[in-house]
Amino acid sequence: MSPVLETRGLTRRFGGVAAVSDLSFSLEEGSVLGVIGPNGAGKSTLINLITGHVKPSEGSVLVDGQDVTGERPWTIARSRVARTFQVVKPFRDLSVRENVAIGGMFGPERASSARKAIAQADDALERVDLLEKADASPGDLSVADARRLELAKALSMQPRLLLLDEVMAGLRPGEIQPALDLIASLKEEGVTILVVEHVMKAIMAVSDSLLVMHEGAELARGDPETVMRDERVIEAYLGQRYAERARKDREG
Amino acid sequence: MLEVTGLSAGYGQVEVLWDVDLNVGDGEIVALVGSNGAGKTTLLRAVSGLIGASGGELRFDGDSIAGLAPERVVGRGVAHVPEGRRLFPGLTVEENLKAGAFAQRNGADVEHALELFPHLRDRLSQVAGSMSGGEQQMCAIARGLMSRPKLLMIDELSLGLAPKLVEEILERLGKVARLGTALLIVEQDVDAALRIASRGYVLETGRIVSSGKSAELLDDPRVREAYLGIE
Amino acid sequence: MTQFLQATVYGLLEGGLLALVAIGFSLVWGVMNIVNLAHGAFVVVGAYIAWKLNETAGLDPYLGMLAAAAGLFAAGYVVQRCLINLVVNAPIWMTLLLTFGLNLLIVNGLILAFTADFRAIHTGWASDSLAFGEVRVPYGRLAGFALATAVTVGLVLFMARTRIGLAIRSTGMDRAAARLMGMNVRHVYAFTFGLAAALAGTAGAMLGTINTFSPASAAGYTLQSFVIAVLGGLGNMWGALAGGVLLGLVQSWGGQYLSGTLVNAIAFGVLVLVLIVRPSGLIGRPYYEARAEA
Amino acid sequence: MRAWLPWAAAALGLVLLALGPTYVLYDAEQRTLGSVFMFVVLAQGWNLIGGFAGYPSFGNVVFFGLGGYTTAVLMVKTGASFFVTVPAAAAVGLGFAVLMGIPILRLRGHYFAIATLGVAEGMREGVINLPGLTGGNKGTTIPAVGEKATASYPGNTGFYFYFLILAVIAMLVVWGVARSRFGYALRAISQDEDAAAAAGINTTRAKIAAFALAGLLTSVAGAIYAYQQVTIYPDRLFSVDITVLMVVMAVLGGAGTVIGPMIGAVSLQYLSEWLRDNLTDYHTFVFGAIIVAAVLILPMGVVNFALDAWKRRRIALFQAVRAYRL
Repeated sequence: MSPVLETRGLTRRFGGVAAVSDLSFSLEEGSVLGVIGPNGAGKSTLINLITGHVKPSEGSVLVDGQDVTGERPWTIARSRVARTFQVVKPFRDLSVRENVAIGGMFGPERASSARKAIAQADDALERVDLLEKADASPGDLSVADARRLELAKALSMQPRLLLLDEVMAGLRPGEIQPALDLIASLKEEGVTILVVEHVMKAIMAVSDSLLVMHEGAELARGDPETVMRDERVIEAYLGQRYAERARKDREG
Repeated sequence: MLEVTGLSAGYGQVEVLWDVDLNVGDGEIVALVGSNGAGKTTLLRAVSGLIGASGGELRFDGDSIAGLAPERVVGRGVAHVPEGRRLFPGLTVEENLKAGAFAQRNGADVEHALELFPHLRDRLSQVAGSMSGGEQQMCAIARGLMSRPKLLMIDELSLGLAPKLVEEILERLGKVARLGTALLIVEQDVDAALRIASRGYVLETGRIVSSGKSAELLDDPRVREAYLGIE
Repeated sequence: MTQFLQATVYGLLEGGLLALVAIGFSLVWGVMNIVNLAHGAFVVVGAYIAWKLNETAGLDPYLGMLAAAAGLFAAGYVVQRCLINLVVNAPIWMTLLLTFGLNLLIVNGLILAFTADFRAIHTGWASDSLAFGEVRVPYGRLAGFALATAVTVGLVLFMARTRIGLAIRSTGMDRAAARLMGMNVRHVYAFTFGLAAALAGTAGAMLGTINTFSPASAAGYTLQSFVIAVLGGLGNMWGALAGGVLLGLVQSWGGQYLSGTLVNAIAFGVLVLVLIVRPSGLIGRPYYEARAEA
Repeated sequence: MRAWLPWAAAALGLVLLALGPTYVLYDAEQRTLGSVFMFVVLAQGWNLIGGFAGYPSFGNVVFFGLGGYTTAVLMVKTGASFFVTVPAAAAVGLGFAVLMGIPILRLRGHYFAIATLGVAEGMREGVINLPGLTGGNKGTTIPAVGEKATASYPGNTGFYFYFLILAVIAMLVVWGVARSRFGYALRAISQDEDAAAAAGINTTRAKIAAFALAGLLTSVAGAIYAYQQVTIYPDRLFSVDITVLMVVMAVLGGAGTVIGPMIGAVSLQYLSEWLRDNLTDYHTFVFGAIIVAAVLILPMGVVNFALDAWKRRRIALFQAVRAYRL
């Protein structure tokens, strides 16, 4: 069986600068890939390249073995590739429920009418624990709830491949656990997930493998424990101090 | 010098900060830490006047600065290096520095900033937008110092910078403080921030949940668990 | 051949003036992201001020031009400070409607004050001309071109060398950062708008000595400003000069070889084409594109 | 509120409007009301692209002019009956919107606004410069009466009903759009195009469809207007002022709502008539002042203002000034 997601030599240049350069990796069904790296390393651009929001300068993207390079975002979205945005993008003038219903209206299993989609939106809201605020306006949501809405919108697309761009940013430690549980349960259902995250603890907890990006390129990839011990990763991203502390803590 | 008491602030209908107390003394380095979206940036924006406070008191050198426009706050001696550096991308480094001295009516003293950041000397005529992230951050801090502030607030110091570079900038900032400018540093790398700061505050969903001497905070299990990623 | 040369000379000279018309429009758009639909009205107001001072006090239009510039600077400053600043962050249709409303007020105010008749400012010498063989170069147009070029150079120097110039450029690139530097953005915006109005008024007074004008001329100047600002790139002063000359030449050549007003259709065609193919203008923008609004 | 109440009110209103010409309305009043209906159509056309999709077209008059000239040219050159020319005008409006929309709807913000303005102005110049077909600046006259006329001229009452029917159609179209998936797609696009695409919305197609629908409604209005005027001129049929009126009416009534543009069209058209009658010399001047004041005081439109007052129990005048001032 072909992997759910595969990139081959994926490259994107803005002006002269390569935001993503020569990335090749693949993701098997039901696995979780954590992507980390300093800000500006190209993590969000990678997601944009996969979803078609940004066109690659070189290389290709395959979903379920099918080449989707250059396809428009809605086509890719309808083949059950859903995403969240790092900067949350709610539809401000629609209610929380209507926001989620949009996915039901235009996603892979499109409801026959707007009304039906709105009626079905509550499932996704319930999953992210946002049902209470279904009638609120997105502008009145807290940071954490706005992240939940972003997640619910992605879930309403009934994804096979889910691309999460910093969905835990701004959450309190206590709020991170439910998000991790959700990712785990999605994984159990066979959803393949790519997680971009800064919260190291979170990413270590859910990822089957880790991709470290630096200046657009792959710095290291593999199982999380090995990657975290990689000298280059420590040098470029984690910093010596973090590594030392982590080591000391492990030993003591 | 800076006294924040019971500050509440937010954007439109959404409150982001509740009842925040925070002080910075003369020549002191204070770290403000917390996760993304906790309200650190909002706190700095409220102090520098970019957003209005909905409650509480802001005092600087004993005078209230609540409700002052940002262009006046900087005149009082509070400089703010905003998140993402926010250099003027089409201006040269020298012009950026001169813009930083705008509040200083008696002209710009570029030399003073260049002494602290000698790298910039070779870059003076380069367009700021074309520099690397590290150079931009140095330029942004240098620009902040151009108004000869008594307090310099730096938001997300290490954003997008390699750890090595962060070390270097932190070292420079130690020198800045020794020369008499107090620093309020917002930083996600809690470890790094608390290492150069004498005191720290932990902000969590808009409230100060912990504060004290840096060493104490570093040993606080809650801080360690939540922000250092170490259990 | 002579015809072509004559058309080229006229187009070049006219283009300089068009650049002066558009440069303020481009500056306001670039720095504040406001498309000022009343810009053409400012041009016409400048022409009326010079005309009125000439008619009633016998003032030379080149002195009247200074009065027009001063008056429009003050008016522009007040309009921005008391009106446009109030909705400067609003969705664009709001500022477009606001400036369109202003345009109606000014144009119809002029009609009420001076009727809709065409006017011209008469000078002793503006219509005399230098002759190079068969090709004529009228003094009035030559002076206009020289002045337009001088003003452009002066404006570039002003923006590069002065404190307020630095503030205008900084504000145009990042408003919040500019405030943190101690720049009073409300004042900077008002000053920029006043400057643009003064330049428009100068151009208007100058044009009044060359062409006839009426309150209805305003729309044409606004549209030409669009074309030039887009051609030259927003807020790009040299770009405005180049765009103005280019439009002047195209219109002049077109007028020579095409029937009627088809040349206008060409100008709009070029406008739309440039917008679609290269929205940053033929010359490009000086970093206003990435403006941070917060 | 009971669901049938608005429908009952609308039906009652329609019956009154249908009976009006027979029993109550003078000729001049029918004429005025006819132009009110016409502006309801134009404002709703703009509402689809500018209000729902959030693309502030400043060139919608191009469809109005094209529709009018299609009807006029066909009637003059081929002697076609008016009713034959209406579908032709509709097709031209729709087709041109698609052709123009494909490149131009990729532009955003000011660039879109100005490109549409440029297209409209360019089209006017084009029409002026094809005198063989359009009569150029001197205009063209439809054989409405006399030997060449194909049917008896409908007169004030006739045009009253033409415009009324078209206005009802426009209202129904917008009502249908507002509650359909298509309407949600447009609203999503107006708020965040990237997020809309990520939710599976074919943004290109939705925008072009909205523009085409606007073009269709507007061009039919132009066709009826041309027949009513008999002699038409490019400067009138492609006037920027008509575009601005559409925008002002839609916006001040409530862009992106169903009844807002109707309220805007009715009130502003009547206001404009009143100003013309009572302040003959000053009416455009005052109209300018009203636009300026309205942008500052009621920028979100009457309908949104009322909804806000109802839901949040507050009177939010000068909302824009509060939200958007420097």
